[in-house]
Amino acid sequence: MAIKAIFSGFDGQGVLMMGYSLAHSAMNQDYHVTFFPSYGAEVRGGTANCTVAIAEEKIASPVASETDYMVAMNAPSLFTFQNKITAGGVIFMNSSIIKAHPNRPDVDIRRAIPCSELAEEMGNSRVANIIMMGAFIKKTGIVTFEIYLKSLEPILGSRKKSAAEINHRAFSTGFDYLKN
Amino acid sequence: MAIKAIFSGFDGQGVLMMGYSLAHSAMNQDYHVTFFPSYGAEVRGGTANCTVAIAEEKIASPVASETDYMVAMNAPSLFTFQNKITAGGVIFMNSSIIKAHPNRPDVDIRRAIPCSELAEEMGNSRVANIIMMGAFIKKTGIVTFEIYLKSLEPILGSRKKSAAEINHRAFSTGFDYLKN
Amino acid sequence: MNKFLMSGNNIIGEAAIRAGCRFYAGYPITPQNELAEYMAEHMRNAEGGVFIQSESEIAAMHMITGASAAGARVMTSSSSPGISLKQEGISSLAACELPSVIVNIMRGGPGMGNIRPAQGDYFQATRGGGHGDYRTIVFGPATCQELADLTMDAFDLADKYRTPVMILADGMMGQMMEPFIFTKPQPRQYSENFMLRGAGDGKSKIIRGLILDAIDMEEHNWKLARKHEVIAKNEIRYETYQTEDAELIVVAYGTAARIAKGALKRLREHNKVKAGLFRPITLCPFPEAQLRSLSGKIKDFLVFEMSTGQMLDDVRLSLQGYADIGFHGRPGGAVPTPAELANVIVRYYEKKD
Amino acid sequence: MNKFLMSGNNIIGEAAIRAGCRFYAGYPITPQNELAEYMAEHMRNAEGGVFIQSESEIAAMHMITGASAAGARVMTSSSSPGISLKQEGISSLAACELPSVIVNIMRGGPGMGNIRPAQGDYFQATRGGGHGDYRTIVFGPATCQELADLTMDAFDLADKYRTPVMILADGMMGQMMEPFIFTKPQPRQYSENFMLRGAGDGKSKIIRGLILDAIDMEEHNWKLARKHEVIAKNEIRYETYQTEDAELIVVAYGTAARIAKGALKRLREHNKVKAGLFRPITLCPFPEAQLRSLSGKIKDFLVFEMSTGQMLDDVRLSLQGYADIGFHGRPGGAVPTPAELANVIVRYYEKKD
Amino acid sequence: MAKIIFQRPKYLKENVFHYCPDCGHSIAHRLIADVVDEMGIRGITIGVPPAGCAVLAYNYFDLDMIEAQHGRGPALATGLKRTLPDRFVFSYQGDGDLASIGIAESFHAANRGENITVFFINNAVYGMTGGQMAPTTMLEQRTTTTPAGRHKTLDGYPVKVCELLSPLQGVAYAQRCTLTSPAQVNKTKKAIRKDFQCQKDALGFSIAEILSPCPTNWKMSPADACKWVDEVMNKEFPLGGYSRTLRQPPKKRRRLCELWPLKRYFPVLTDKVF
Amino acid sequence: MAKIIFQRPKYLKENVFHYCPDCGHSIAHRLIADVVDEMGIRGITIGVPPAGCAVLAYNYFDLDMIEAQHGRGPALATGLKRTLPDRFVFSYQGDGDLASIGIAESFHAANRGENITVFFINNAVYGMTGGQMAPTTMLEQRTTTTPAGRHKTLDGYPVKVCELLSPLQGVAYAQRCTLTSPAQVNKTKKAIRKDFQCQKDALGFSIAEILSPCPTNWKMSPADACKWVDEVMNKEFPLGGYSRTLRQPPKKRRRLCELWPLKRYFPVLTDKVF
Amino acid sequence: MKGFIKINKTLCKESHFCINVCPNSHIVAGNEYNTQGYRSVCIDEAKECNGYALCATMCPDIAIEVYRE
Amino acid sequence: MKGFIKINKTLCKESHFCINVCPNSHIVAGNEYNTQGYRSVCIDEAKECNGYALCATMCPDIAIEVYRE
Ligand SMILES: Cc1ncc(C[n+]2csc(CCOP(=O)(O)OP(=O)(O)O)c2C)c(N)n1
Ligand SMILES: Cc1ncc(C[n+]2csc(CCOP(=O)(O)OP(=O)(O)O)c2C)c(N)n1
Ligand code: SF4
Ligand code: SF4
Ligand code: SF4
Ligand code: SF4
Repeated sequence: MAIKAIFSGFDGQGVLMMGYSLAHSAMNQDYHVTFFPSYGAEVRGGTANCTVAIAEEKIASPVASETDYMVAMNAPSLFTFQNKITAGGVIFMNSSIIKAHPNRPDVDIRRAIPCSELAEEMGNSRVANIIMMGAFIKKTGIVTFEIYLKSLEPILGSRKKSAAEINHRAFSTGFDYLKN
Repeated sequence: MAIKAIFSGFDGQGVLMMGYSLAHSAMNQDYHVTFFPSYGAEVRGGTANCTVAIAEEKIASPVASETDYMVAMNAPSLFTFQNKITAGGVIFMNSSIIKAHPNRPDVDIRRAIPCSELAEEMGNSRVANIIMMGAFIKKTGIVTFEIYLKSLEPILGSRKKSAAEINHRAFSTGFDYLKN
Repeated sequence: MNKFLMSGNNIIGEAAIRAGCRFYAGYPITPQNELAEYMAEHMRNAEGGVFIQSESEIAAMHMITGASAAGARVMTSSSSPGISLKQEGISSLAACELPSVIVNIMRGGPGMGNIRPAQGDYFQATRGGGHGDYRTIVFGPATCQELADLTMDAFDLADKYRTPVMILADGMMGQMMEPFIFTKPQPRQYSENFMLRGAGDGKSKIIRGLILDAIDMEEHNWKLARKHEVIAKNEIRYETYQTEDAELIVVAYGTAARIAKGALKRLREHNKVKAGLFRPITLCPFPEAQLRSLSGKIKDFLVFEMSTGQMLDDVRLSLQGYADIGFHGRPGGAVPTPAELANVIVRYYEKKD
Repeated sequence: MNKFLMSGNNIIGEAAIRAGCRFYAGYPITPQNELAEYMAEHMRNAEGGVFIQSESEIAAMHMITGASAAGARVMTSSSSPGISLKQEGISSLAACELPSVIVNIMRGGPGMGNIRPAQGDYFQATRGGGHGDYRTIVFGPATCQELADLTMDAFDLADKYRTPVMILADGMMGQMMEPFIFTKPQPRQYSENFMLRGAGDGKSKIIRGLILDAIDMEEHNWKLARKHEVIAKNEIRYETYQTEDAELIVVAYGTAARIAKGALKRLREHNKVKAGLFRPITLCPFPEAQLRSLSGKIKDFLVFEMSTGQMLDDVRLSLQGYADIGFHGRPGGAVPTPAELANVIVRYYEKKD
Repeated sequence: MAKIIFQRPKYLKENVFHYCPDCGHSIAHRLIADVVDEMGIRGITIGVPPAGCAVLAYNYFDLDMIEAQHGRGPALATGLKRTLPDRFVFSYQGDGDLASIGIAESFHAANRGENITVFFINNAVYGMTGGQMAPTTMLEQRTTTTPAGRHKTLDGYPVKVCELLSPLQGVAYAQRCTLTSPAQVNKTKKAIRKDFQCQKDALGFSIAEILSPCPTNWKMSPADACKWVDEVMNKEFPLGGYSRTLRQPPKKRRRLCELWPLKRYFPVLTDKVF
Repeated sequence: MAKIIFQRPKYLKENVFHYCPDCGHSIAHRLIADVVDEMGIRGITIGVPPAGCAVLAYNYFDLDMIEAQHGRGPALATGLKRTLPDRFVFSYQGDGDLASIGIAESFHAANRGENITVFFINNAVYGMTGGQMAPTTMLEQRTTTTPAGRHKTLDGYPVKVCELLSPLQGVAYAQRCTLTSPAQVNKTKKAIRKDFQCQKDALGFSIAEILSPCPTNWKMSPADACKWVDEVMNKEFPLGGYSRTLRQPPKKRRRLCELWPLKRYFPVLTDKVF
Repeated sequence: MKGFIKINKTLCKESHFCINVCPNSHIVAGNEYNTQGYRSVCIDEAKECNGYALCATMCPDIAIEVYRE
Repeated sequence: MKGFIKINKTLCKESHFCINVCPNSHIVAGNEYNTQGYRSVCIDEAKECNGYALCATMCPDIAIEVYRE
């Protein structure tokens, strides 16, 4: 297995955390993995993004190319990155914010998850990204439900117990949102 | 002909001017010539010196090596440079200040000119260097009496007429001081 | 041993502290900010640890000079434009023979340039961008594991040879994360006699680069030159990959070498060109002999740099006409994919015969 | 034409003013002080002339950047440590393609070093001591006449190629005097479109080195590289001396070349070795092809530098193993006499066969 | 028939600001462009953007502009102004740029009384590089390089640029202002105009220090950021001005221009302008 | 039996000063060496000579010393002091060194309140390099780079270092003194002692600005040079002091040391000293 | 005095300064994301505008034009 | 109070400060050049010294040692 995934959205939608949590859990599942964030002036008041590569063998380049999965948390990111997806790749869209549609017929499978709304419903808009991760893990099955959640804890570390539950619930919400 | 001469003394005894005036007059007599002064921290409160090289053909290195003539306006310079003189070279000493004797038997000709005293007698201690130049030119005959004095004017330029005379007299004094 | 997943910049910071670095001075610049920030967060918690955000790269340089003379293990870091400003200081550190570690997380140049990964500072790092005759040790790490290991070694070699050591990485190495482990650093083991801590009742000591006498200065220059030769004898590091049966050798370092490896893998998989990789790890001294030895059986070399061609000089100096040398450069922050590079290699190889 | 007898530093100053230089900013440092002082004395009397003793070498660098952008012919000067401080600015001038002349009157290094003549900054000058991929034109004058001529040409080439030009001399060239004449400088003749003088009613202009997009930046890098190739095609200068019948070629520049010439003369006089001299005048671009062409019939080359061996790299790159190359270096401010060097040459020559 | 009373300044390009919401740079840009228009000096004004969030200022100002390396704006502006003494030259700088790496260039340009203007955006933090401590950072303020808050004995004290420069005889005008209310915005605009007026009268160095919110790196909402400027920054950096105009009547100082008889030196160029 | 009441300080080496006759550096060296002896801190004092005529100071002071590049003394001293907080560290600097190329390092070391001492020799000229204009050169004063005299609009104004630094909260003590009479020499010695006392009490940055003759580059006789200091320089640079000691009681500031538990960090080293 | 404003919704970055300074609450928060990803403010026609231009004066992104009758 | 001084003539650089400050003109100009090339000052035994050490305090080159009975 060797996959690449892009996570993209506004600064503050926690996209870097999404990528890092995936990379971290993949590491714990003994994969080779690289994580490469956007940085510097690029992010100034704009969109943030990161690329995660996961494979059984050493990874040459951590930058996005021939990406298999893309998570778009807002419209601009969708437009920016949709053309980096390989044919047959998967796009996960935050459908609560993105009304537009990708212009990639060849990316046949696409997943629209209204994670912002779902988060609002949970009464905590900040967990939209974790809900999305639930859906992402469910669909891609790169790592197991358990390993991902275990890896999440040290990352969100400092926060108190209750937070862990919230994240657990958020993740499950996303995980269950996707039938099959 | 290819000669090198070192002029050395305290800061303020006008040694650089001695060398420059020689170089300048040699140039006017269509020789190749180089002038190389001591510079920087070396001169800080110490002795100043310069090297003049004169030849019929291009001069490779302007620095002092195998020097034919040396003009020592004070004792320290004598000690510093006497060993750079080639066998058969000539040392001109300001005997009003230098009581010591060179330790160079092989430098058989040596000239002691009491130029400081001579200058005092002329009532102008500042021209000791020009008196010495008079003796120097007389002995070495590198350039003619006239050409030297002509070259002197533009150098001392700005100063007023009277000064020119003083220099003329000073130079003659030194020139005449050396019999043969 | 348990694995970590940290950004290159943070790895350098943590490795330095574990290696006993207790004085860091630096000034913000992208893409190395995370390193300064890591030091800000952790240095003051380390016993005797000092972190200073200096007023400028220049001040940082001279702060570590003082701290190094006082006996601390010191580090500063910056990116290309900031490193240019440090050149006088680096020259002075080399002249005074003070152990120190300088990190350059290169970005696109020249001038203000941009903040993307690039390798345009190779000449500056290996030829002494500063004035006078001196060289520093320069490491070119290519993985997060190497960032951790070489950072620790840098402090050891800096002490061993009383010299500045530069870690030359780029924005990608500084920003990316990769699992790695921290090995145990060496304890400090070399003479502390040069350090200034007050003369006590003893003889007072001087550290200086000013040597007014030309002959003494010349001797000092040759001493530094000899030192560099000793380093070249003892400390050369490099990696070869698939060179045994290779018909073509790609020479690359750092990020470029990562990409090259990826490209070579592909070429083998689609069994196209049989190519191998020579990767210098010590960029200065450069593994001349080791590279030349390859030119015995292999006659085709392709140098790949994220620059218009700088290490190329060292490769040409190493091979001295014993082999053909091609070049592919991507300066100014452009990072090709392994696939792109693979095509370049194929084209180069086919053109050749 | 009437002869002058001036110190090298003053010659550069006067030649610059005659060439239309109207903006000089600099900071004192031995052995180039007389140049700054000459400008202080005469620049403000020239129409439109500006002299500023800047607060530092760095400030001087950026002052000339502004003045160059505004359309003045600009110059700054310093000596080794001060030139190290200018590296960021030089890199930026090259990136922004601003015409400018930078004078380095080299002294003994590294670090504070001393104030004697030395050639330890060759790498810095020719490899871009600054960050990123760029090169500047570098002249290595060896006589007072050349100081006058090359200074004037420097301004012309700076305009022609929109690039910084460096005059690389040493304390001896800066301090010594030698008769010479001033030739008539070229009038300014190249496009002024890049200059900023206020947009008037027209389109506003930008001068910048920041190019965030990697592909644009890559193109800019290649543009600068191509420019340098054009320069290498058109502007190479060098001198050969007694090479026709030579059995050994000494390669040297600047002061070292003067001494070498003296040594060769002696050797011919005492008809010892039949040796010739190859003297690069443009140190960057280096006269590669011209030097290599000599290796057709002559197989022995001896490089002489007042350093531990820097131009040596360019000679080795030029000859690419076609000939044997020896080296004699006198770093740190030591200046051998022609006689001493002559002995070295003889010894080297005899050892060889 | 309605007439427009407020619109985009004539000499701002159409580009959308890349600045964050509520960034002081945005308003400062608008005010400068307005004043340049009102004074009719667009054709003879040259701007020097810094390394900093405003590095791309030339994407917005429709003026001749040349980028300065980090901290060197005043030196570069000196070069421009001395060569073109009848042009208006301003250097636009952040607090890290002006008071940290560039303190020498700022101080000496001011001390020489260079006839230039500096627009100084004081946002108590390094914006561009992601929120490190600036010389103007408040004591105890948390930044990415002062995670425990700025410690006075370890990190030093906030640098007061106007207080530092205004005693210098070369400084004609120094004013500290802010952007937190319409009234303050208009005051700031007046200061900017005064700056350019000083240049026109060749009075010497002029500077406007603009206390400016950086909500992104302060991690505050725009509203809170303004509040923080008013309630915290103003205490350390009192608003107000220092003017030396009267002490140095224009006539004496205008000689500065005569020293470089520009029109004769660049015949082509001055006509091109008007 | 006669007893000696004045002799060469214990911690000056035997070397003859390379300074010119009447150079202020000579007296300053003697005074510093005396104070170091009187305070018994020779074994725990580290000095930082500058690029300048005092570049060879280590040939005279019998103390551990490390040369600083031109202008960087305060940065280098910062590195020393932060690493060895229980040592006495002084940076010895000329006016070009401190106020021109080194103004940033001087200003920020002072602003950080680094617990170091700067001995600042103000001789209104660049000595070492042969008499160019210094930041402290008087208006109209002729130097090799101001042959027509320093022009205020072209060359700027004399920089007043004590006035510049003393307002900074990091500065514990700043004193301007001179060497033109036995009384003044003794005052200067007191100031030097006070400087070191500040360091002992960890009060922060301390500086003694010593107006000092440079007869060589002023082209004056020693006597005239002293006269010029008294009659011309004193006008521009009034003698006097600024002390902030009371506002910052030692106890609070001494924490500076505790932050680096040195004895534990270098066990070998502190015993070596006493 | 009567006036009206035009809001360029693509420029608005949701700082809400205009809302805070408008004496008549003529401007209200919006919930449509613009291409920049901000929810531009809108005009509440119910409230009137006296054309003081306070909103425009405070608007960092020059998203508001103000007209007077 | 009575005292006496010793002058190290090799150190003296002829600044004549000592002469200027000595209340009793105990020190006078000399005319022998020392190795440094200066004419060191000398003591005028005719005049006495009260050991104030004013000369030594002013001497840049530490050429004077002062003793008291
Ligand atoms: C020589 C150099 N050092 C460092 C940098 C990185 N850098 C760019 S902008 C900046 C400071 C930005 O802060 P500030 O000056 O306060 O402006 P702001 O972004 O806050 O408006 C820094 C450190 C650089 N570009 N060049
Ligand atoms: C980077 C650098 N620039 C310039 C110099 C040359 N330089 C040495 S000392 C000095 C200034 C000396 O003047 P000052 O600091 O006033 O000390 P003084 O000699 O008067 O005591 C200069 C410009 C240098 N050594 N290094
Ligand atoms: S980071 Fe701060 S200064 Fe930079 S654009 Fe954003 S708000 Fe403005
Ligand atoms: S030049 Fe001036 S400062 Fe330097 S030693 Fe001589 S008198 Fe002292
Ligand atoms: S002030 Fe401007 S940017 Fe802010 S909300 Fe109102 S219209 Fe939008
Ligand atoms: S003061 Fe000292 S140096 Fe000066 S004349 Fe007297 S003894 Fe000599």
